[in-house]
Amino acid sequence: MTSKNKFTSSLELMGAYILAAFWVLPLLYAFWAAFHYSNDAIHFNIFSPLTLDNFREAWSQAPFLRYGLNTFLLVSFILPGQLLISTLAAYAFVRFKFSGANVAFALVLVQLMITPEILIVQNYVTLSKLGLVDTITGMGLPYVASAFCIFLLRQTFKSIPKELEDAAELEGCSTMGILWKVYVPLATPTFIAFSLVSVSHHWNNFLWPLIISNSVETRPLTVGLGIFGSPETGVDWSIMSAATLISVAPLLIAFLIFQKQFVQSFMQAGIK
Amino acid sequence: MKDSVRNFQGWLLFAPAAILLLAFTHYPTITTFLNSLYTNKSVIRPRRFSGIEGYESMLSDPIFWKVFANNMWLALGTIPTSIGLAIIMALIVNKAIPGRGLLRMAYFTPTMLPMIAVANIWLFFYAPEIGLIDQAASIFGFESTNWLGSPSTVLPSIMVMTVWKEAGFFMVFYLAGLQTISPELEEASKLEGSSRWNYFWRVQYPLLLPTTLFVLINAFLNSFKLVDHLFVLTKGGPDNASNLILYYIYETAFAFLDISYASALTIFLLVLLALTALAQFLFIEKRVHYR
Amino acid sequence: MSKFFKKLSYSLTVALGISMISGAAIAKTELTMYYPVAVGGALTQTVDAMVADFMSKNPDIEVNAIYSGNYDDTRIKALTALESGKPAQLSVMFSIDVHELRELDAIVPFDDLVSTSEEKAWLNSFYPSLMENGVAAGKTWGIPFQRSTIVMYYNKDAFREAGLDPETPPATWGGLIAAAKALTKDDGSQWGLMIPSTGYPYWMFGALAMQNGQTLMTSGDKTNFDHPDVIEALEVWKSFGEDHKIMPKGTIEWGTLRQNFLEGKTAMMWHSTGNLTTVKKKADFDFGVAMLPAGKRRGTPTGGGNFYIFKDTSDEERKASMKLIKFMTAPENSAKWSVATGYMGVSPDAYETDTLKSYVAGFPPAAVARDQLKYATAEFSTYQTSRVKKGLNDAIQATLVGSKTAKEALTEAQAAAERILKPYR
Amino acid sequence: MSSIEVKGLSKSWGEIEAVKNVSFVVPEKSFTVLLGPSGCGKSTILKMLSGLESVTSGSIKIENRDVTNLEASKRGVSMVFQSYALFPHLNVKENIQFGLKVRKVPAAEREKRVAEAANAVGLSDLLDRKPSNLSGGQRQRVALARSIVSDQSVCLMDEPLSNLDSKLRAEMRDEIRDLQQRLGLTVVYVTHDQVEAMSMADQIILLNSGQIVQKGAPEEIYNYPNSIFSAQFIGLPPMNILNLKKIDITDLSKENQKKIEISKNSINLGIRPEHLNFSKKGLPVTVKGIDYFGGETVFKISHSGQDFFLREPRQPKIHLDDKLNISWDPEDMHLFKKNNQRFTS
Repeated sequence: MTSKNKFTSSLELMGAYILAAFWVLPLLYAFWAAFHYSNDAIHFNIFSPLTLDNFREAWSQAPFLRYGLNTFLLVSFILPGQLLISTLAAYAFVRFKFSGANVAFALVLVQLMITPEILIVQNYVTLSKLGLVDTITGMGLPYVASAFCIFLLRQTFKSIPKELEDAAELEGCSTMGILWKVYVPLATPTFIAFSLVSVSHHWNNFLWPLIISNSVETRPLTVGLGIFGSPETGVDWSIMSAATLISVAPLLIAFLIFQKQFVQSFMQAGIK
Repeated sequence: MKDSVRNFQGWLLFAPAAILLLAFTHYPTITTFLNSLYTNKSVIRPRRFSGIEGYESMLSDPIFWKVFANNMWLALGTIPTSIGLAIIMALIVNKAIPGRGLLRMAYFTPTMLPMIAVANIWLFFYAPEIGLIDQAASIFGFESTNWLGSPSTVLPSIMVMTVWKEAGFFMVFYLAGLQTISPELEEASKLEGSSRWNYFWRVQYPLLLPTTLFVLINAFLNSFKLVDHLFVLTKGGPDNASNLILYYIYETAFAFLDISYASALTIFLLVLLALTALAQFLFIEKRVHYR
Repeated sequence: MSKFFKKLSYSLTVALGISMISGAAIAKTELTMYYPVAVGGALTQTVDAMVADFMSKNPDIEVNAIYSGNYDDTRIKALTALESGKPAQLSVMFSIDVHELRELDAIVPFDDLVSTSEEKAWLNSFYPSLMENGVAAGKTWGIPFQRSTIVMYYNKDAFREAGLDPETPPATWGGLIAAAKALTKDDGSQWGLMIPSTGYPYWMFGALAMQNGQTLMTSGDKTNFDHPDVIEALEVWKSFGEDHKIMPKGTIEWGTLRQNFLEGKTAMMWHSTGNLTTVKKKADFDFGVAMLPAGKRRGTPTGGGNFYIFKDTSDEERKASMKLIKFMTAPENSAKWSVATGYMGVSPDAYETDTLKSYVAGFPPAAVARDQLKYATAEFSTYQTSRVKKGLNDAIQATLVGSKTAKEALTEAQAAAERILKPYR
Repeated sequence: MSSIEVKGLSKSWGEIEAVKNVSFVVPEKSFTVLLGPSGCGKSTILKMLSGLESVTSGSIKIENRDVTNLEASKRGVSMVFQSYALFPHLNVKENIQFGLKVRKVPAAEREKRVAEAANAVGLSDLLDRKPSNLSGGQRQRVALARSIVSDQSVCLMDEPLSNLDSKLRAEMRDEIRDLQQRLGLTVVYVTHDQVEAMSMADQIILLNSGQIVQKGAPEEIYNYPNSIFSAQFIGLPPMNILNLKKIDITDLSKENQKKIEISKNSINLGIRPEHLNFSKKGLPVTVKGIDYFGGETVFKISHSGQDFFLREPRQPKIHLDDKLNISWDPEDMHLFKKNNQRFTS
């Protein structure tokens, strides 16, 4: 490598790190501020004392534990539902060329564009007719049939050789047996990829949960944080930082530990 | 006989998904359209058929035009920048350089944060006088700027935040795109003495074009769905300078309780998104395909 | 179908009720109540503690108090809950929501609920200006709870530094501008005055307009946005930033303003009295609270939240709700609430309690809001309040940021309000 | 006793007839090969036997039971697939016992049978491996073991060796044949490779365009091909076919001339390369190519514009462009009529 090349490449490397620094700085600042008194945080007093008061305060001002539980319940309702329903549908599309399948698939794809976010008004009306307002079920239900998941699984199932199905059929597997014993295990990477994408999406979802949840018993973390941080209550930087960190911590920690899998999953889900 | 059994089984397997999709996508789409043709029911006035009146009043509603323009500006202001940054990030992270894992994590982390938390964090930066940006600016003797409080800066401020949030997400698609490019191409182009810059423009960039179009369309669709930050940052103000269609729909439906008008707005948004998706299917998909 | 089920569930309830009474068991009445918080501090804890106190004294009533965000959020939540089959029985909501709630036929007037002379006396025990927003069509629909006026917080240290007398805050617009000029530092490190213009701009504007001699509305169906005095008031507001340069240009955040004041970025701020306790706790300088200065006269709108009882409730629930409201607004509790938050005591009796008496004695600013009541008017409130209000808010912000003149903006807002309100006349 | 009896079997998809009126019998414990070029319908026949494909018309009997409309799993057959169809998420042992588990065979018996089957194909040490960690030959053995363990007397194999390299293929041929005889299996084996067919089959069923061309023992088909298709499909290099009109009959030996005269209608003459000899008299040819294989040498020779082959076990001193004569024994000569069918006297 010539010295000029070396120079440009180290310059580029520096650029890469500076860009990265800009990208983590906001979060790092929030992290730093959460452990300092708000006066110090605002004036950026680096050597000011550390404190856990902000977390204590935030924790006592809002039931974050309950919010976290609600988010967890929400995600654990949506994800298995999505996987189950989409698996059945994708299997139907791939191995049962039922009449009208093409039209049906087109109707599924419509949801890629018209996501439930846009139909908040009517979906609210529907759910209130069903008496599911202010329930975790109601919060999750519009998302349970996921066109994206059906689409992903259909692609995956299509790539599974017909011979494997023949072999299983010959061994006496029933239609559903083939699905559970052959298709599902072979699509595991897709299931994982979709799961990570879905969990991060619904963990972070805000607008629909805001509309549909009325009480502490159903309010997920994002909505709790939204109400907590709504500046109408008067902002205290440090307490809000603490509350923000409490809210994002579970998913963020999971991401930091399994970051490679997360990035890979988003990639895999994106390619198809 | 056997075929009809398979037919029935197929429909049976598809039924749960079909019912939910019908209930939460197709049925509400249709009722939204119907509602947009009727007036609201209230104690004083009963519901009546009003035809396209709702749409007429939409077209003469200056706030509607304002929020629509805002949405378009937001898309225009964030998508090209995000895509440019995403390509740069992907190129960086795709190479074997020291700290690659850390860099990738740094770029991607904002994607994992809920928009509402992002807004909370960035509120610190934008607050006039006491915010981080203003404090930094005051060191260099700049005057304090009310980033979120003046119509000329509020949208750009939100754009910067959005780019920060989204670039890492788009990076992932480019990473996936780059990995489908055979490394032999780079070796071949190196042998021919082409510079890296040349290699990017002549080889990588054209091969990434399908990715770019995919990202472009999805980013555009996304930009209409992302309104969470408004709840924390501006509530659409000042004077609707940062208001967006979906947030306006929310306000109209849930704060003003005007379902009829909210339905008309929703239908407008749906048509807009449908046209975009259609453009993707009919036009772009055919033009850019190398395989 | 729903009618049939209602009937069915009603008869079941009756049957169940009878069997329970015969079993000598006490049925618990369950109440769900939403309440908003629009100012700082751990208000949720204060409310929760009061509710817990109430329940320990009334074991036959179970209250589920739900904090539901700001005023708008709370109205949305309470109304949507009504439709969703999981209704609340009572709520604290914006005092100005009264017309909208009545139009939806969602609430009952308190006149229908009070029967004994003692109760009638209770209904008359509140400050009359706080009752204004709760009255419509000759009946009382809302009971004052977390009520406020706008007051002026000022930094006495900054006053001293600027050579002003910290004990005589400005009492007129002229005085205000002069003082603020002295307090504004050229390097931008300290402004003389900040009036918030997000969140509730129409509220602040209500004060300025009244000080200029005109209220924003005459009744629920008539607004006065294009009155010359109102237009002039908005021009004055704009001139603070534009001409006098005592206030930052553009809009000022409601939410971050308190922090600005506490950081010494502004020497004076107009804000809800509901912030008083938090400011008192957090300020590391000497501060004072003053009534808003006078233009042609003094003036401020009242503000804050009232108790409402929803129509879709049983007799027992209404009785229990009345009990709860009476408890929460009783002089002693009102006094405690005032001390904890800075909101006003809602009745003269509250200020006669030892709690508030000794508090005011030690901390005179606590009485400013009450003293200001004699200049106060109702908060802006019309039919379709949310929408009319949005039009007004947009007009105020458009003027402050300079995209329209005060006259243009307010004339447009008035025209829009006319269109919306016409059917209600 | 016959194990499989196929009568008038046809399969069509709309207009396309893949299999036309095919009938044959597979004797018990025999090795029958369905041979033919790709697209001849042999795999379709196998799938119809297995039940994975439905029958358009005709009937299938397995062990005297009409199974024409029976589900695949109830026909009492096992199958080895071309791609082996191993489940990539299961290890060798789990793959082998897959069917036993589905059929709810008790654990103890399952263990025993898996061990036996694994032993039979020499996989006992690899039971914990995943298919992705196996070589091609090992995967093949797993597929065989899965078939063996099912204890079905009829085993269907669909080009099971086509994914292996040539050396391994030769080994596996012997192994499969050996296994079949040891376990007394009835095997129906599909291939397009005539070498496999010749070396393994008790009976070859040669197919073309969905129809049976010829059936019989390998040597029967080799020695008495009933058509030019048969003659050329089996044997490598294939049988030489010479157009009689382009040959001066008088160059040939008297016996040959006589034989040709008897078959008035014949227009083609067939002779296998190994049956040709260089000689002093006979048909004049020019040497156009020499391929030396060590144990034998194949010459490409030409007579009046027709190229054909001659196989010699030795290495005669012959060079390119040499002009020589060739001759053959009349018994080795095959004559074909205008319709490409064999002339028989």
